[in-house]
Amino acid sequence: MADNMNVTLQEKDLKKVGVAQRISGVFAKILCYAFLFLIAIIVLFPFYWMIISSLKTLAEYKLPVPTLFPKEIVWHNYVEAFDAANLGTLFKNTVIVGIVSTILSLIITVLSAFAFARLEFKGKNALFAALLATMMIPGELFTITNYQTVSMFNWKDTYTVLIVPFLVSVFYIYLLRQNFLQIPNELYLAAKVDGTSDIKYLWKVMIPLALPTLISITILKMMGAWNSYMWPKLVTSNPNMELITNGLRNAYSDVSGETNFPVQMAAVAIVSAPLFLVFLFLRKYIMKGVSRSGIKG
Amino acid sequence: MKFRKILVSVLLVVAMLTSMLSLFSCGGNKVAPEFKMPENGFDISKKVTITFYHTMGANLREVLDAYIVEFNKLYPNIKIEHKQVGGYDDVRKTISTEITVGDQPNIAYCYPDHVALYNMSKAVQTLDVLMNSDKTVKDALGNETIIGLTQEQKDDFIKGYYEEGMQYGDGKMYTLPLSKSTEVLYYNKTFFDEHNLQVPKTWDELEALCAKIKEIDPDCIPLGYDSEANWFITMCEQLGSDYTTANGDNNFIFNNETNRNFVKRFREWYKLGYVTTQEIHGAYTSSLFTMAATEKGNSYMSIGSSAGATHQRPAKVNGAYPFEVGIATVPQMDANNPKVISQGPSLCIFKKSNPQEVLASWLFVKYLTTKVEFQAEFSMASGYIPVIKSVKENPIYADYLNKADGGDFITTLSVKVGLEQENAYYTSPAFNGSSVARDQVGYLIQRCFVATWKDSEVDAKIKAEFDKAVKECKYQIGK
Amino acid sequence: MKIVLQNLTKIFPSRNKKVKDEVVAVSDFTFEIPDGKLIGLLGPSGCGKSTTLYMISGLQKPSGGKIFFGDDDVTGLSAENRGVGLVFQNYALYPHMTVKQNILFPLQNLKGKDKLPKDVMIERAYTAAKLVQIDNLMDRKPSELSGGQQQRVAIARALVKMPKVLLLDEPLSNLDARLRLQTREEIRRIQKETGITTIFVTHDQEEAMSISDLIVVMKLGVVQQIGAPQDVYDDPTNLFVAKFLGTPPINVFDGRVEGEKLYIGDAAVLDVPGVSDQPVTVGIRPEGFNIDPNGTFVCNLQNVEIMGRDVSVVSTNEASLNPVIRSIVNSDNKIEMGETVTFSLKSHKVFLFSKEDESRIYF
Amino acid sequence: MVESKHRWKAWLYLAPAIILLLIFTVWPIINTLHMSVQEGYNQSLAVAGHEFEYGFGNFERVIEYDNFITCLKNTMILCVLTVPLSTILALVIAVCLNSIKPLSRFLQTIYFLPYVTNSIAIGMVFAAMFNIVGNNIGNENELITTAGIINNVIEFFGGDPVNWINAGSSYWANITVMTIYIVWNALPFKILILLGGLQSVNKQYYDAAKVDGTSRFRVFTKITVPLLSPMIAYVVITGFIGGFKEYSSIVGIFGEKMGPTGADGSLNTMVGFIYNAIESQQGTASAAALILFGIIFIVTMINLYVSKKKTHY
Repeated sequence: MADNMNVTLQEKDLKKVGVAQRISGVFAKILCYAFLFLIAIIVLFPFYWMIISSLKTLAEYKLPVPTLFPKEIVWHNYVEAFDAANLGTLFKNTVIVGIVSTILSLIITVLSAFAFARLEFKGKNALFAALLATMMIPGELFTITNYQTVSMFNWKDTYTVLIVPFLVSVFYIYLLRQNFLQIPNELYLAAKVDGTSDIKYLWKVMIPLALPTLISITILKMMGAWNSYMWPKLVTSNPNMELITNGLRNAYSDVSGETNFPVQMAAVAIVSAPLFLVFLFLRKYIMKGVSRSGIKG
Repeated sequence: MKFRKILVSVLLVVAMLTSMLSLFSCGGNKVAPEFKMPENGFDISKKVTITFYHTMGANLREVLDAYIVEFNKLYPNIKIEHKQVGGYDDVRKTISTEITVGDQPNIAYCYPDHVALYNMSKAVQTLDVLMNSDKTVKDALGNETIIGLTQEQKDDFIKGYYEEGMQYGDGKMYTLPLSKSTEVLYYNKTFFDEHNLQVPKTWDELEALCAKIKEIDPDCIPLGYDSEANWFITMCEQLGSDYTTANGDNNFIFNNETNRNFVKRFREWYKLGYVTTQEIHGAYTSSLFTMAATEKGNSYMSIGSSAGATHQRPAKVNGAYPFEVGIATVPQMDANNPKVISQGPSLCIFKKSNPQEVLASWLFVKYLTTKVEFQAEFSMASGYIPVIKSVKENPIYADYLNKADGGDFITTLSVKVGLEQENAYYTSPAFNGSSVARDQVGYLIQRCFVATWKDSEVDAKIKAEFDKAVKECKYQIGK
Repeated sequence: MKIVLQNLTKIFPSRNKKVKDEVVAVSDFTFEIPDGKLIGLLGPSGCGKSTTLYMISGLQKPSGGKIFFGDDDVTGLSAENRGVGLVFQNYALYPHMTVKQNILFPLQNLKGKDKLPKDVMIERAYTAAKLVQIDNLMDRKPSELSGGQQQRVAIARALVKMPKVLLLDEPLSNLDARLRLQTREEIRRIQKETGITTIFVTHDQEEAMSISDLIVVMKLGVVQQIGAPQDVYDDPTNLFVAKFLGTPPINVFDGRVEGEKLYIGDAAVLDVPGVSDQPVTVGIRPEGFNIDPNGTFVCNLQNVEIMGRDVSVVSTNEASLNPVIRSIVNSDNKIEMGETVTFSLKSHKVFLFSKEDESRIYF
Repeated sequence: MVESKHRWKAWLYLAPAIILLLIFTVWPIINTLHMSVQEGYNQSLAVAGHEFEYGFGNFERVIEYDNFITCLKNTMILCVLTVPLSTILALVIAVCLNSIKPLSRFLQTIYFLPYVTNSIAIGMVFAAMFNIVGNNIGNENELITTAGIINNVIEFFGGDPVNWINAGSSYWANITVMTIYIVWNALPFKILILLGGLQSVNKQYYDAAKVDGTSRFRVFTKITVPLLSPMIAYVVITGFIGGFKEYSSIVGIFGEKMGPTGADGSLNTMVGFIYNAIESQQGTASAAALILFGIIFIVTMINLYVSKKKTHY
């Protein structure tokens, strides 16, 4: 075999090969960066637009030829946005609903995922499959019926109605179950041998190991509270019980009922800011959590 | 053991589901009974709370709050809770869902099609028994008045607005108007004066005028018309042709020769570059109207809501408006028998099992719609047209109207024009599907204008579009 | 193809940007690898042997020095242009491809005039597979193979493009003991059959010694000694090499030279002509002991392990730097179980090292 | 496994989830089924005590309706365009991101931003970007007063402005805009998943390929893609499910008339159809929702079947 050795190398001018490969490497890098920056600009443009729009006057916003930078910067839009929409109360509501529903949701999700991942019972797989099937139904169709249900329970205008109906997410149970399944069953058996209770095992072993998924569920849940719009509007008649996104639509109409878009954009910016900040600080956890939960899909 | 556990759990689930089913399905008729006037009329000693859904912005809510205080001086036992529920569509959606569980408010901002929708559930209280009642009530200040409306009060309403409450096909009164707007013709007065142009009173005059303006400025679109649907409906009214009817099996009767002809005519205008509409232009046509005349594609007339007057005013350049805006009644088929659309919210009252609540709601509705000071202040704050004529005699309001001009007080000017054409307001029938018809005729105009057809096939194509619109309307209401 | 390494150096920049703390993985490595030999790069983990291998493969760029394949300077060439075959420690077989597809893969990469017709590729793949005796497993996926079989596939994949150099990174570390013995013979056989210059990396001295033509012992990036396995074993240049090679390991003692005599403890155990007086570290291979009642080296006998042909004598001595002294003697020697055992030493199995720099003191 | 005698424990752990699901998910499903088989079911009439006949009229109504076929077609087209496009784009971005060191983290953060922001404003922004404000587009009286930034860019490079979304725009121009918007929306999640997958791929596969002189393209197609196949299957399946539920992005750009002026409803989707009906014709809406569920179910099954055949290990 040695006689047949690949002889291409000798035929080429070695230096040329070296230079060529370096150039192609650099070229690929440049192309790569150019592409990535282009995408980054495309991704960022709408946010840029949101911010400059929020600083324009209504007249400038409505100009037929949109301006790329406000001629006159109107910071007052932000003050107006905050004052007009009772944002303080809405912030408070959103935070309360977000935190309580996240905690309860985590507990329920962890327990169910544990049952599906580690316990053996009749009909487990059938039940799990049935749950997964419900994920495919357009959720909007539930609204009418759920509205009737909560009205019958007399839950309207309470935090309960904002929290309870959405506590269980089949998707989260699914994510966490997948994550739990990654944890070797030997650990559970070992814990059983040591006489560790299920709850203790969950708390001491499963939860720490599944932390990234739990964090991503937390974030998704918080984001859900932050972005929910239709439901709170439907089930609250007291403006002091609404959530933050509801504040975006209501308060920014001028005399004739026409929306004052710059102020609305300012409100959107105010409302988005906390999510942005949370994301920037917890970026690592969020991205790790979301991606890890995805990989196991 | 095993099987028992499974059995128990299965039984539990079945029990839960059946109990839920029975709970919901026994719901059946959740609608409160028709109101019957109590023997003793309104009881001012019992506390009642009534809720009011509207779409008022912050400045209008201030006006409302101030007058609730006034109202409570008369009826301290009536507590009014009011809430801004987004826009008109949000009000409709919220209430129609709430009706399904009998949770609707007492009073709401409404458009005729909303009432038609609520009426399917028989949830709206007819006002006849209330407004015609001659039972009296003694308020906290000691004045004794009848619960209903006096003939004087009824006559004070602008006729077209008042009749909107009775267009549901059964002759009953369902709503009272609160504040209204209409469509008006905004024109560039400076330009008109400069070129000695006459404000058009009829569509024929308008057509000639457009041709003239095109000669002066070939790069312009002389007229912008914001609402295609309004245009269609108003034309039906002006021509006396069929649009819709609240009665019978076939509600949608707008597919007729007359209507196809005016659509064809306006399509030609569009193709000549005389006119554009909001949807076709891609923005309110006021943006064309307020554009500098030197720019390509500007317009010199705009037909839009009287409530949007400030948007029809050009931005100041060096502290002065570049041109003066004039406002006139929209063009007519017959200038002597004008017809203009009426828009803006009315108030409806929902049935409740407690007649005192209904009575309290009525007293508040009556107060808001007939109180001159409230109507005046609300009009000044909103730029909407008051619904009663006597407002004009209010000295503050008269002062306000006197300020009307085509610059700083353009809103006032639009209100003034709206009040001057008080005899021209018409209303169209309201029924389940009236809003569908409205949407569809708007789309119809858009489609006909934009499409490129051979001259020879235009008639057939327009006919096809009309057929399509009617078919769609029928489908949408489940027929 | 001979391979020449000239002052090869690899420095990894420090991870922490603030603290300058770079790691010298390979330092100033110069060596000429003769054509057609099997070379073992040997050393404890972190000694730079894998880095050296990766530099030869082209996957890592040297910080300094040059690499020649034959007479060609390939330092600037990247891996694909060097024509090397590389077998990874955990084989890196593509899990989604069958054995056949895995072996064919490098051939399918050839472009232009190097491109082979399909039947030639398949023939070559089968030749390579036969060579490593896996031609009956061609349609399996890697997950369906045992560790040893995967190893063979990896070798076949490296060989199929007929590389000038075959590089193996810890080829036996993922195999169990029995397979290891078998596979290393296999590697030897394949290397012999193909005659390809082969370099493999291992931390197991036995493995390296058993099959290599030459071994390179490395420590902390620095080459300690290069030579034929027996030569290195018999003639280590320093204490590290002496300790690293050989099972059982070399016995190490504190000692001193006085008057050209080597003392361990108080006993003069060997004549060391030409060595000046100094304290030394003494290394004695296990087979360097003779049971000799007349000997001078007395140790406390602990245990005697009969191993058939040989006998392993386990004893202790105060001067010993290992916990026990292990000496291997012919089983013909009769050992009487007593308190002590007395040895004489074979001088060519005794190495002296400087206390200062652990370098060899020759005598 | 263990626990066979403590079966009740599992049910105990599941109880909160199951009870809530029964009330807020299962019951609505049953109710939906119930509504769908009552011909012409209408909530408002039902409240007033109206009784409906049982039958499959609602389903017939949905299927026979011309616009439903349009909705189905639009949904399919959008799915078929956006899912592969966004997946491929996300894959390329992820591979690029994975191959660079400096700025990689920074860029990752940027790409993820749309995932954590309130989406209300975004549709408006896209509409503004593609907008044309003018009149009589497409004939001799054409008077464009302004073109959105996209057209400004096209004109800058010497092209003719395209009527993307306004009156008289072509169906495929609309679809192009929708595709861009939906892809933009879908990217963050897909990039994240695929990048995560890439980072968990053993580097030695790439070293091995490099030693063998594999070209970049071949590394991508023969190694990266197959090794990522489980992740790719995941994003494709979720992408299809999301694609079949497409609605709000179209409202974001075209408004509730679901199409450009003069072609209202031309871009309507299945969910849009359901929403149209949900206010006044709950029976029809329920039937349409069940049909949509059926279609999603079948498509997901096909996807799963294909991905089982195509994904490795």
